[in-house]
Amino acid sequence: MKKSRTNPGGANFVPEVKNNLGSPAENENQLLGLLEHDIMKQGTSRRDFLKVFGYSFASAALLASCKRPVQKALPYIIQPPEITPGKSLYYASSFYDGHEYSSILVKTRDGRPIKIEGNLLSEFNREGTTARVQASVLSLYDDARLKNPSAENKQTTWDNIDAQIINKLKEINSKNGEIVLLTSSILSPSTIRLINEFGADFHKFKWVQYDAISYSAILEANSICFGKEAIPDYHFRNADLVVSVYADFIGTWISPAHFIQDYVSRRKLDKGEKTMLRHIHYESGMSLTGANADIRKKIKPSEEKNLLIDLYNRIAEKTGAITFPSANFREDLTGLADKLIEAKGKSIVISGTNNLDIQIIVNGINSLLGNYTNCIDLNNNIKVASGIDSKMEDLISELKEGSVKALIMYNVNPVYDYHDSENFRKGIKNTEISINMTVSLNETVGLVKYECPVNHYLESWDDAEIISGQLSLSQPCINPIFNTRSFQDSLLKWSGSSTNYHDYLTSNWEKQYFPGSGISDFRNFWNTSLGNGVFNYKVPGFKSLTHKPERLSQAMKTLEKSETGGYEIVISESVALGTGMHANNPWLMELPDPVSRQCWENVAAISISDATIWGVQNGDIVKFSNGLKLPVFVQSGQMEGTISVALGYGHTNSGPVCFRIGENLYPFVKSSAGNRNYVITIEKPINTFEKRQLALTQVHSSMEGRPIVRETSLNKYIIDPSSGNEFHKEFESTHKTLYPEVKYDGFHWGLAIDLNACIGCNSCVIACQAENNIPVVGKAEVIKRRIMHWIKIDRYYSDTPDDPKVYFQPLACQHCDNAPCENVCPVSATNHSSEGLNQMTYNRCVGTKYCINNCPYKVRRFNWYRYTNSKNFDFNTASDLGKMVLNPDVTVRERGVVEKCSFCVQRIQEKKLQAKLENRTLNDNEIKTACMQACPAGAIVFGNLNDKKSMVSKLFSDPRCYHLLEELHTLPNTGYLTKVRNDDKIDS
Amino acid sequence: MYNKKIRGPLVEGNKTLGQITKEVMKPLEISPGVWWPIAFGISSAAAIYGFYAIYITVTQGIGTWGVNNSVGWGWEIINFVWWIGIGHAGTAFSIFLLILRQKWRTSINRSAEAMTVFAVISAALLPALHMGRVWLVFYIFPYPNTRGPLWVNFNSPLFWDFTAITAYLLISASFWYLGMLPDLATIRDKTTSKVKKAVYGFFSLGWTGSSRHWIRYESLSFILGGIAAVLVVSVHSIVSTDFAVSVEAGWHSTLFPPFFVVGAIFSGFAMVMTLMVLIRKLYHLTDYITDNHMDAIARILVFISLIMGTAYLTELFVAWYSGNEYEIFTFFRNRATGEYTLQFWGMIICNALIPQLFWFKKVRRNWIWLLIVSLFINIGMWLERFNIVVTSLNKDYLPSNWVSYSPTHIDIGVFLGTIGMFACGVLLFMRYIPMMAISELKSVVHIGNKKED
Amino acid sequence: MRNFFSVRKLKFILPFIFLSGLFTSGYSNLVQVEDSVLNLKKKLTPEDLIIGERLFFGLVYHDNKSIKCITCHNITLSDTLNWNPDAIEISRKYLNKSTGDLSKVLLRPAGKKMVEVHKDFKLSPEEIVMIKGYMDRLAIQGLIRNKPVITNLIFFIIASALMLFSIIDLIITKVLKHKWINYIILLSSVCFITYTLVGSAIAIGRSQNYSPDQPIKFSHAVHAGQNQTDCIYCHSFAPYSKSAGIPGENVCMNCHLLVRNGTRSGAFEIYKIISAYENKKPIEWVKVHNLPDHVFFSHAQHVGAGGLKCQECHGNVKEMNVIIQVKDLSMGWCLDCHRTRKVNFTGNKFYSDYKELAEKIKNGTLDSVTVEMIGGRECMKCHY
Amino acid sequence: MDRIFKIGVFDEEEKFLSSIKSLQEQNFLIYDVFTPYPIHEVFHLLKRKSRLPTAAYFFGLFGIISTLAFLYYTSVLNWPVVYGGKPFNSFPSFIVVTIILTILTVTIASLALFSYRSKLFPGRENTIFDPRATDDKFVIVVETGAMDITSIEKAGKLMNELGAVEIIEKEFGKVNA
Repeated sequence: MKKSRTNPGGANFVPEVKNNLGSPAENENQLLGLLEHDIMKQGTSRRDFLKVFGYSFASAALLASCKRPVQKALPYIIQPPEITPGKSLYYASSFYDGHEYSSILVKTRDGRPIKIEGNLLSEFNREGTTARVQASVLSLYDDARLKNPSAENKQTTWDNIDAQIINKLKEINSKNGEIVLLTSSILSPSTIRLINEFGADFHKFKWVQYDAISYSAILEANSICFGKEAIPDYHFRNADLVVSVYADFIGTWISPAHFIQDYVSRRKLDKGEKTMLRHIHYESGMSLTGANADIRKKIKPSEEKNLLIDLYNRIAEKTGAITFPSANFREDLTGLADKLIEAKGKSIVISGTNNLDIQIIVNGINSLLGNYTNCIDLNNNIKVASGIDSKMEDLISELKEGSVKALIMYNVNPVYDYHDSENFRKGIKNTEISINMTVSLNETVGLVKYECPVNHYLESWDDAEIISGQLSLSQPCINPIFNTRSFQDSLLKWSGSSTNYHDYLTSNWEKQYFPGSGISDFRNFWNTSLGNGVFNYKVPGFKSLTHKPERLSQAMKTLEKSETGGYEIVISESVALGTGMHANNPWLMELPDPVSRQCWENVAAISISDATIWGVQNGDIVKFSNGLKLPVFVQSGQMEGTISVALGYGHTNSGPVCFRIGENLYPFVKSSAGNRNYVITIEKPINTFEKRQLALTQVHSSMEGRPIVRETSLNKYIIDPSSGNEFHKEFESTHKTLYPEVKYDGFHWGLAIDLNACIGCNSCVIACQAENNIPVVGKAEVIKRRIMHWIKIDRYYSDTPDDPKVYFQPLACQHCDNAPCENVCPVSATNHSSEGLNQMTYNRCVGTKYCINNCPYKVRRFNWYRYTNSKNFDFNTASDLGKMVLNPDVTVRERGVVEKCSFCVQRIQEKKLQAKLENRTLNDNEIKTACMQACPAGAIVFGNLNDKKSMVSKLFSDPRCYHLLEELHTLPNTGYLTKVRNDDKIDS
Repeated sequence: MYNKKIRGPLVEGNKTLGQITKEVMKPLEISPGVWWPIAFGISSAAAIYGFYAIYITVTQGIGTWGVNNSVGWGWEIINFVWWIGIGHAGTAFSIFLLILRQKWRTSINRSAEAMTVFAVISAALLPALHMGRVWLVFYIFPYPNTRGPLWVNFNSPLFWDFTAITAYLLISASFWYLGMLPDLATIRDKTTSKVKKAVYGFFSLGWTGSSRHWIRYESLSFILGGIAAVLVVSVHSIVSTDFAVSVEAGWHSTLFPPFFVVGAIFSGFAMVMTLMVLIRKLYHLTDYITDNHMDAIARILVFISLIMGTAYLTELFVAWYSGNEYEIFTFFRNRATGEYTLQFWGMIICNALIPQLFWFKKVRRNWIWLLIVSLFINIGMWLERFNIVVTSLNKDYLPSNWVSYSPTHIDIGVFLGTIGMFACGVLLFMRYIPMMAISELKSVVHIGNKKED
Repeated sequence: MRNFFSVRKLKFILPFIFLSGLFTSGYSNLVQVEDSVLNLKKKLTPEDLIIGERLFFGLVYHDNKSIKCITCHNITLSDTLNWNPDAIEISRKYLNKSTGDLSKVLLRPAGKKMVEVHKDFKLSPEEIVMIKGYMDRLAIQGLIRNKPVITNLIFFIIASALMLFSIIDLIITKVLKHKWINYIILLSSVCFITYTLVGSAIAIGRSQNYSPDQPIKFSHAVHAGQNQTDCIYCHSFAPYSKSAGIPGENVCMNCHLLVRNGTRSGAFEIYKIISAYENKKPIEWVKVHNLPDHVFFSHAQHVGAGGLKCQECHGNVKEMNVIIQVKDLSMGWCLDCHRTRKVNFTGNKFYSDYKELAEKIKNGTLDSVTVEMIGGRECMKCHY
Repeated sequence: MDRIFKIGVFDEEEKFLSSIKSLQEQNFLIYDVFTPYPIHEVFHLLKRKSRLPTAAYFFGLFGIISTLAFLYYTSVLNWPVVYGGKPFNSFPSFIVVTIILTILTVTIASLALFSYRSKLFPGRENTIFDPRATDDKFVIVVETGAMDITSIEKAGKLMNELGAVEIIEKEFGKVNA
């Protein structure tokens, strides 16, 4: 397994960032070369990493005198035994930003984290990660991070600020003033203990957890129905039928990386399975989950209550429970109810609506169906969100009254993402002391008295318990780049303790978890856990929870009363940005929405018929009666009368990348019945007759009848596994070649993509971007269709545009054995390797772009401008800090050269060399491309086609396998497996 | 052989040899009038704008153009093919007619060849500019090097193209210069200015008009003519392989080589006509470039226009008959009825329909009509190249890659720049080099005149 | 991380290299030295500094004519290893010290070797002040670069001029009666120009025979040759990592904790490493073997898997006092080896995946497998 | 020693041609004739022939063979590379380059040969016997080195009779031709 590391050393490294990084980047050569520069390779300690930048400028000056730059090599003073310059180290850690959790491995190179990979040992997310987790490594090197503590907006020292805070807190406490700690949801058991200890010191202390996206209705509903305030773990792997209403569990809901694993494991057919989970989805806008559903139905948000009540009644009728007669849903739900009853105990009904009554009904349905034992696990609950909306409302009113004397905030940004931010803003002013602890600049920063910037998660110690019994650890992989301190260390400091959080954490583990581990030595236990990143223990004494149906009738009644009309705006998280806390991450900003394929702003997605009625087209800006102005995007499959808008945009103070990009929808969220309601009812908007070009990465959605994504239905598949793939055989049998085919001895690399497993989450896109140093090009260039992503996920629609079936197809270089691009390069910059790779040699390329034209897949990318060190492309490769994320194994491309997917050749070479050094053959599955590794669905498999036992060979010989545009006889080394839909009719 | 009874004399006005020398040299001796500096000013302004656009391109990147991830080639390649096409006419004109011993070429071939040279220079600039890293252009030469040695890809049509254009530029320039030798000597001997005598003397390479010179000159002309004829056909065929060797629908066609060659001659002759109409009017050279000459070119144009029309129909037919859905899409849904339908039908009208006016003698003999129609053909041929380059790429195999293409002001600047450079070249040529091959005119002046009766 | 800018850039600025070479000359600002110890409260005049310089270079007569400072304390970059400290190093060391300190060491040295050499020094205080003034200037200004090597450029220009003249003469002036003289001049100058241009074009981005001065006069000849230290002892990552690694100071200290005096170098150089180690300062070695950033070279591949001897690429390091780049590290050089080098095909189990080659070896149709046969000449083996 | 030439200047082609014939019949040594345009009868009369076409043929042969050899050496022997699944020796691809390079070889070599044989290169000053020869006059130059004065006179007279507009006698120290 991966190496683990114990202590990163003291925190005495205070880099003079201003001096070292602020110097004018005179010579791009020098800077660009920096990270591959042998200064790094020969090894500086992690702590000295930034200092090295200072030295490099000396050689930059030398270069200016037209000599070959003098490269310096700085050895370690004391060679750390675990570090080998030029080799990567992996540290197990955990990602948790307050909303999303993943157990991860952090790949570090010469002391800097450069890539996030999933932790195979974790039961929760295994190797899968979402795009947001993948991108989080770039946030470490964000220049918008807070760099120093400040008091009243003036930079100060920690000692100074600590003294002031401790005094103030004492003073308030002595006056019996209320001290409130407002944090995001906390997963860490040690931190929870620490907070409780911290709070115990004060007379009046309150801890409020607040989530930007609220799950409080689920929490409360479970509290009411089962007496446990928790979000259950949904076991999709045990379900046969999933009915989801507005719950985007693949894209954003609760914990997508976790759910995707389960969900896809029941939908893959690569091991000869004959059954598939069936997924029925009700929603207004086109979410990623809806796009993947076997059957997707459009509803308005106001119809949800009817749907669920009706469904409840139908099921209750059949199962003999009490019914609550009410208005029927507009469609007959008998069929659905029958199917659900058929799958009794093996089905899941979920709703993503943050409405207590609706969640109570959903609970009712699930308990009627007996899903609670098998598919919905409330005992081992997911702890990812624990904020209760009413508590936050109470806090606001207290703040308004001025009864809160001290407000300590950690990892929250209510000024941006709380709907009542105006009152919150005013409330902060009413406090005597307000402290904000956050990693990077956000809207709340600057309003408080004390800014105590915290470490990035890659710089901190922490633990997390995502599901009861599933623990994981976070460890620092780099010393704090800036003058920051972890939240826990601050709390310890303020509570007068002299220990640091690392010691606190270990001692807590020693007390809590070590005794039950069965390991004799704590050091051993700790190192094992740290090395694995995860530690599971048995939670003793589970009681089976029984459903209490008392609140049902009240819920039904409340719901029936609510009436709505007009247009309804559905506000939801975007797959790329999530809640918006990572909006300053250029990778995520440029990540297109998987369904709309649009990036760099949020849009009002409207239905095709509404677009006709309003007389608007893509990019026309409309104005709503509440003042919201948004460009229109005509979305196939959008429910008529509804408008979908994504959250996470419209930042005003979160850094330069996201500055005033799109609109912030949080202020329009309304609180109803104690929970935040993400639906707005509104009049028809006015066309402002302004127009803006949308940054679309794909403008045509129909496959035009071409066999690009091939599909079949489950029934047909069971009869004939090659159904839907009849072309393949035909083409295989009719192909003739003038020249003999090239034989590949040894290795012949191939990549198989299971379109049935691919859910289009875009995780691979960011993984590839991180692995291969792909530049961000900005909105203007995306509009010009010059996005650089090497792998992109094409999305196609079929059937009627109003209610389409959706297809996802990851598309990267196909590595054709008869590659059309190779023939036409005049300078031999692209040719074929003896391992079947389509090689692209950047340093030979003169940029004729002929290969781009002659690639039928159009997967080659051109460096239209200089994207590195350019002030026009000031994203992450313009600054030294941002460039620290670059992978030293991959060349940064110059302006004017073509680039494309290389099948992660650097990983192939690395593993081949490793096998050679260890005098053994290469194992199957040993080499993983970045996309394969990041895929939470396991849809991508890479391997040696010459090895008939390899996974990829098996997939290539699957009857479902085909090659894209195989009629051109390009002989791609990428294979696709047909998509199988489980969409036989349910109505009758 | 030439039948003067049917076609009239080649040079009108019963000129003597001395008169020919005098009249053809006249533009070199006296200042041409106000129009010349004005035209030169406009052309150089366009050229300067072009150089600005080139400067921006080279310093900032190809990103300043309208090309994108799917449409990798844009206006610059369109213009390249267009200029190369125009550049074909001159050589084709003089060489084919030389081989066919068509004596009426003598009045026109010099200008046509000059046009060739300037057009090919304009053309050759464009693919170089189109390189992302133009400073590494030497990578395209297969020279022995210390990289292995690493050679180039001889399978690449771009390499063929590169060799063909280099060869074509060299050969057409040599051919043009060779033809110019006796005339430069004439100027050397006639001029009174010492500077001119020295300069023209230097460039006339010591030509004396001796029989030894003439015999070698004649045989060299025929050798160069003979092989350049092959070259004329092959160069544009090779340019067409840039497209035809590709897999793109609408490019991948065996029709392309002849289609391109014919198209090249079509556009080139149209450009010759445009220039000739203007030159003979501006310089009052109607005795030398007679109505008969214009008539002959017009007849050729109408003939080629018919071939072009047939080619367009053939393309459509083959696309339909192949049953290949990508081909059908490209031709019928993208070109004929799609986003670029204007360009498609513009091409058909300009190239296949408007030249049909040349069936009428009145049109053939009216210089305004000739000018208008020839300009339409030039536009039509540009549109044809637009259709080929852009509309195949913008919507090809995978609909997810479909895009639109529109040029930027830098694209337009580069195009205007090449036009400006071409015009500057032509204007300088008219000012400093005899526009017609004096010696050749002298050799044919008696044909059709009373003396031979 | 890698970039190809440098080579390109150099090409762009090549003309400027020529030009700048012409106009660079050494003119200096004068440093005002105030000396308190010897109570010579006067500002040193330019003349004094010049005298100081001459004293240092031994150009001014004084009693012991045979000994000059420059004899032992190099002022220019030297090609061979001179064990004595450089003039510039001493100057820097004494920049913030008084003249008195200098004269103390100069006239009453402590080291055995120094006593021997310095024993006959008779320098007046004024002279020492002047020398100190010169040394201070040296420390502040650094080495004044000697006149740039422009011989090639001069030849180039002369050749171009000759070529031009002979062309003009052949065509226009015709002064020379014997044309063959012109032809010979033309031919030879064209040859020379082509040779120079091609040579310098190839040399762009290459640095064969590069042998920079290092911050410490570390001799591989002493360590690897005389003391027989294994390469891997210091460059310990070579067999299993991309980079061979420059040893950490702690590795140096393994020996130099005890070895504090070199037989030839004395304590001066060894003290550098000791003081760096004690002050926790990294030593800024100058990297000698530099590859362009778009080249991936792995020591592990070559030393670890390939079993190459270090000397095959780095030359006979055991005899080098100052490390010099022996090979040109060009792509052609790499490929020449890849073409002919045999891999351990039967010995390493990794290669058993190459079934066809294995079959051929078994049949005897092949007796060995070269790197080329397993794709060693393909682009993406080194460039990605 | 200066060479003396008798130069006859004609303004009509027919007279000029008949004059050549007569001079040849009378065994006068015609040094050369100068005309403003090529006249094929002159070539016949003076028995001028060019072997350029033969040379060009061999240039072409050389071009084809060397190009093909070069292509084969570079792409098959020296560094074979797979492009799009094609064999190393993908001969059809080589044809185009071979044609073009052959043409180029022939052109450049023929031009060079022409320049060398005709002594025509930039800045070359060949002796101009009568500058009007490049304008509208036809010039016959008779070499008089081996003739006595009467013969010289006779030649002048003959040309005059046959319609020469002018008879000139010129001395040249050195004749470049």
